Amino acid sequence: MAQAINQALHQAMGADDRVVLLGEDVGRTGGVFRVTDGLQEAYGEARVVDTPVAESGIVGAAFGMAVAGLRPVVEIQFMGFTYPAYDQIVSHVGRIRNRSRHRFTAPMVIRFPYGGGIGAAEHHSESTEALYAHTPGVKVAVASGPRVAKGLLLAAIEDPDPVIVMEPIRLYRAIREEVPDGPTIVPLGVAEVVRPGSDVTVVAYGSMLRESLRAAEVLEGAGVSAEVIDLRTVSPLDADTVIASVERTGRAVVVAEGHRTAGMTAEIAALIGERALYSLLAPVERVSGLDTVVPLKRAEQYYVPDAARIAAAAARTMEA
Amino acid sequence: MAQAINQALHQAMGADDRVVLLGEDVGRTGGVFRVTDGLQEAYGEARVVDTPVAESGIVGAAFGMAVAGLRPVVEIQFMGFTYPAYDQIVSHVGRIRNRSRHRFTAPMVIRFPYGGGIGAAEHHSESTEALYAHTPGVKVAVASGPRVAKGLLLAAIEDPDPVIVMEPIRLYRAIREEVPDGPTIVPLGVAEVVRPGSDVTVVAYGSMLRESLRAAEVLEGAGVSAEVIDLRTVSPLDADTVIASVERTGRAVVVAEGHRTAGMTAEIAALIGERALYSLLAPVERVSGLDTVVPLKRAEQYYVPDAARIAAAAARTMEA
Amino acid sequence: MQPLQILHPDGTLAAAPPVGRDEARRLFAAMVHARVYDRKATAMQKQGRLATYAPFEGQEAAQIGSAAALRPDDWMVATYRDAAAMWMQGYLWEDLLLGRIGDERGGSPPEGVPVLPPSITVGAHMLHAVGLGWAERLRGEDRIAITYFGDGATSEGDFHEAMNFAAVFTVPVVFLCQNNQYAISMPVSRQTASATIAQKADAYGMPGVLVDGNDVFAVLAATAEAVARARAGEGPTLIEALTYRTGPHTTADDPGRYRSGDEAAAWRERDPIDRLRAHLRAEGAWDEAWEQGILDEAAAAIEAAVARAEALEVWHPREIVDGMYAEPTAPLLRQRDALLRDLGES
Amino acid sequence: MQPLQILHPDGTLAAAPPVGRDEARRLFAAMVHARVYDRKATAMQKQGRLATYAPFEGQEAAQIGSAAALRPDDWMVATYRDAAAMWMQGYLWEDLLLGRIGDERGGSPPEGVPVLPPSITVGAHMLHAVGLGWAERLRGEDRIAITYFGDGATSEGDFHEAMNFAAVFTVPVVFLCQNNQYAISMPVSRQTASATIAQKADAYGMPGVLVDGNDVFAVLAATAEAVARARAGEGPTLIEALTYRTGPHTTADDPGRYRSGDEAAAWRERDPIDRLRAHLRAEGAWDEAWEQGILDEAAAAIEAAVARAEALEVWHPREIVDGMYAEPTAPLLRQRDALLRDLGES
Ligand SMILES: Cc1ncc(C[n+]2csc(CCOP(=O)(O)OP(=O)(O)O)c2C)c(N)n1
Ligand SMILES: Cc1ncc(C[n+]2csc(CCOP(=O)(O)OP(=O)(O)O)c2C)c(N)n1
Ligand SMILES: [Mg+2]
Ligand SMILES: [Mg+2]
Repeated sequence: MAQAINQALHQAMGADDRVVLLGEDVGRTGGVFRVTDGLQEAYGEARVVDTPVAESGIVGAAFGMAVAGLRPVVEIQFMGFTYPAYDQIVSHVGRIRNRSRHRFTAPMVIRFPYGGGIGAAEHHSESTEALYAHTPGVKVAVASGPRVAKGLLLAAIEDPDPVIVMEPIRLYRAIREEVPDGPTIVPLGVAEVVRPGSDVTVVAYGSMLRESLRAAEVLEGAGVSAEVIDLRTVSPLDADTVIASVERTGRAVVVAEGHRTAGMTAEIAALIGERALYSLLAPVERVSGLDTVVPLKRAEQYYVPDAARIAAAAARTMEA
Repeated sequence: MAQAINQALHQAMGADDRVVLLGEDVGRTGGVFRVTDGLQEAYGEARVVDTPVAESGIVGAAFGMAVAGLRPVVEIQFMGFTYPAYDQIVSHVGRIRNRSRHRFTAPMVIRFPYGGGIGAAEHHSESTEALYAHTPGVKVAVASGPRVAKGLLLAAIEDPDPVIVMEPIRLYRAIREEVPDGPTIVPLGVAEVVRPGSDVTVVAYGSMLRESLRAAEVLEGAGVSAEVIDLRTVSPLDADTVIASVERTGRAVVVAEGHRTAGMTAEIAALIGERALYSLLAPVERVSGLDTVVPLKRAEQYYVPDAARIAAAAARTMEA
Repeated sequence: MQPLQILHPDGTLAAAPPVGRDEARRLFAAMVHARVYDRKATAMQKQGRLATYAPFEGQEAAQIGSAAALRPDDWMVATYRDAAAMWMQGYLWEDLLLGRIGDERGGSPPEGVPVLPPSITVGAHMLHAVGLGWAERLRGEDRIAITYFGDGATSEGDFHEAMNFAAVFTVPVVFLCQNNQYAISMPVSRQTASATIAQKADAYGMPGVLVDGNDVFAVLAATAEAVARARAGEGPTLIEALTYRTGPHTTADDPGRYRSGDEAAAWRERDPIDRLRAHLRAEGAWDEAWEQGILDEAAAAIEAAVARAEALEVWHPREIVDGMYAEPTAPLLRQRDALLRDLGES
Repeated sequence: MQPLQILHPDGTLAAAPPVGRDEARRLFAAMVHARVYDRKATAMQKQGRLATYAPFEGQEAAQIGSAAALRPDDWMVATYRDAAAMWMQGYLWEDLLLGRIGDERGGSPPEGVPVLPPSITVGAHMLHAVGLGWAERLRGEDRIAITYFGDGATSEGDFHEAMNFAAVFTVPVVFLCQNNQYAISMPVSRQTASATIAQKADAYGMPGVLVDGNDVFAVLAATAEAVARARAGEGPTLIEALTYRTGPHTTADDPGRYRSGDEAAAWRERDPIDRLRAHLRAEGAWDEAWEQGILDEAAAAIEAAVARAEALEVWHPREIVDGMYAEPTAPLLRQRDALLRDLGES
């Protein structure tokens, strides 16, 4: 997946010289996960900028660049280090268009690795996309694999509004997939039915898509046909695709590795209850992380949802 | 309500000299809303500290004080200015206990005015409690009037863990209510059935409680008996009280003035769907703010939910 | 550090002024004009026609003098208290008023005016100026950026990050701090333990300049130099303009709670308009009729601006979701429809 | 600014050392001991027994010298790279290892050890030290706080806010910056445009001291003075200790991508342990057997620590919610029950 993202950045920078990259260690070393490898050599230090260690500074300065007409793509080293920039994002990046009634805009991308699964140090396994989905004026895309990662990132760079693009850490090196060579777009705000099914709808995104597909296979073995949806963007959220599916299946499991309370599983479950209540044959099952800090390596597996927990939740909806 | 909070602070500071206040303009002027009026005179500049304009600094330093055994009570001038401190809250205040497996703790309070209704400038009408409810390790209480404000604040100061206490701006001067003179506690994590009813459950808190009670009166006029619950804390959320009520009424309206997506109405609606699905006679109605910036004065009324919208939502549940 | 001074408080010259007589008169007219606006806005707030308002009386020289050093296409990112500077750079009084009335359209200056809507949060906006200036440099343009902020804002982490980025990347930006001695109730001595704000520049390897902020010539000279440096690719400068807000922090504030009448009176002696008037009079470049003419013109212009701002109808609730994205998203459209239904407008 | 130096790189003295011979030997032993730990941890990471590890080789003098200036009850707030300093102040090797193994219990030093778990986020923790020191002052205690951070951390807004609060409120805190020349791949020259980090102190009205960070005597002397100032109620000090990390940023990093072998070799000539050894030898206070004894003792102690850390069983999933609050909340208890049900353990 890292390679697909790298390719997208190459294509975007090659095609449009308004695109500039900023981040900690993105240039000389090509980033902690080598996602920006080779870009500084190709496009120079002026366009691929190694910044001081200051996340608010990176986002705030990139915001100014975007207002001035550039297309900055910011890398924050890990999701846990986006928080010092939260004020810039919520108070300015997401607001300048409304504040100026379209006179000024901030077409920029903020991308970062997120989520658990590699036993990283504290702060390196965050999955708090709900926070950004709750933040007006930004869009939030979550990559679930190389093809989607590339397509979402290119869509984000083209978008006239600020877009956050989240990349599951554990997929950087884990997933191989055919990715179209050319510049492909995955539209923002459109979910994808990745695996059709008829008994239960599994709504997932990002790192949880693969687990959900694995769960679907397990379920198939047990005679349960699961439809798996990749949301691809959590804001705006494509409720129509989810609702249409649940209206057919009558059952739903919603999956996200972030914390539970006021997380994305809450929103999706609430939407289903709102718009498909009379189709529901069983309560919507939420499979999520806990309302705890993500545990360190030795106990992380108790926190991050996996295929087994998703399959078990689906099975419960079948029993109800 | 400002007076009740002031009284609580007086009592806490008088009873326990570990309690110190920090914030912008809290001392000499007694704060923008005069909530801390007279406290610096009473307890001195060392315990009622006018700080530089630096929210991360205030929270981060107070956190250190709490770890050292003091009981800091921080005021952030408006909720919109808590964001520069968000990293301190999510990465440290809410985590030190878990990070050190109880060796170090941060018993501290972060209180601030929130919400709309007075036509304030941008950033002065935020209601993003969902963000803090989604943040592990902190508790989040929301005052709905003088008595509850006092009781929650005193409970928060006594709590062994960090507590955020939110105070609706528009109630500072608007509500008069008998408040017990002595130090009364409103326990954290316990909702209150403020008005019993049998047809529909209205779940609210903070600024929306009064609107919900008004809606209940309107509904009563229309022959609908609404039960109104004041959550009082949104984290931890007292789901049992909500579920018990919905199991009786079969209908629910959940109200919050914050943004809709992944907001508190999502969590409460999801909980009801999860635990009371078979009792539901109608979809849960969510009455919330929009996924927009809170509009400025001239259009604010379109954003902030009011009694009419709550009553209309309840009526819809009756029709279903 | 001694503040740069060109005009003594009594209007006599300490050094040669940076501009000729006509330009000096133009500066005087602008300061008077701005003060008329400020007093009008304060009065309107008292009448309930504006929400809160943050008056800048006393700070006219700092704002007008610095803005006068700019080219019309230079970027400006300023605060709620910097209406005079913003107006100098092309923002309209009526748009400034609209914001204070509580209407988002006040955030939209005429197309081509390179001034962002006033920053309400303290601190964050300085980074925006850094980004704006940086973008121009990357494009090979010689537009620069200026950002205005107060003494209180220097305590925010974003001030530090902005200064550091600007210096590390040699960004063409001017940091113009109006040290008006207070951040709401907090005197600058409790904001920082350093003797001056200007000296903070050294921490970033950037020049820092202290100027008498009530001396329009000194402010103009210092800013012009900083602008020239920036435009020449030599990077940022921090300017500390020592000044005083004569009025309250905002119309909701009572300065009597935290500062003495003596202090305010002493600063009134250093009023920037009086000072320039004394100089112009001594030069034979001022007479009462001329000033009255400015006042009348300003009053008329501002009345017209008020009328235009107040005439604007509140937008229809249908428009509530229109500002968030280039196109409203599906969830927003649903929310709008629900709102219109609730309002009986669908 | 010339860095304070007491020991020349060749081990000769530039000035009188701040400690006698026994204490110098104790410092040497501690540095050697710490290096044994560092190499062991690096090796364990390569064997997959630790998650990532951030080696401190080359920085022993900066950490041991500064920590030696503390009283055992002084607070310490340090980073992922400061194991040597933390150990000097009472944190156990086994707890440091546990954290790296990926076990929260590593964040819990023995009761009474006034050292917070290592900070993984860059910047935020300096404010915690300010709060700790401030609290002691409010209580009338003379405990002080010290905080360790790198050159990169000085770019974060929280560095600025911490320095400013400490100076404004005369907090007894020592800011100990180990300028090891890099923040991951970024050289300090791209982190800040100021010539030194020490000079940043002036922006806060605080003394700033530059010391040769590979000179354990200089570091100790400078820190002792700063600690004395703090303890006497005279407020904070910023110390910049010039040093170098000999190894990679963490075990996941390849320094060959961003720095030259020559540079690393030049710094190796300034190795803090070699330098002190040369001095001790010249004084007749060192012999090979003695050093071998230290090495053996350290190896044994650290093997024992490793064994204890690795012997600790993973906690039961039941305990997953136990760390968040004094008592788990109702939602957490429900989540725990659901987890145990899913694990078939309920
Ligand atoms: C981030 C943030 N924190 C707090 C506030 C509240 N506030 C508004 S103005 C102000 C004081 C600012 O002082 P200064 O920077 O000196 O500017 P002045 O008002 O004196 O022009 C404060 C604390 C804010 N607007 N934004
Ligand atoms: C807030 C935050 N941003 C980014 C990171 C990622 N990161 C870890 S260490 C580091 C470099 C820190 O450099 P420095 O302060 O010089 O300390 P050193 O590692 O050299 O000891 C970075 C950027 C982080 N841990 N926290
Ligand atoms: Mg000020
Ligand atoms: Mg470093």
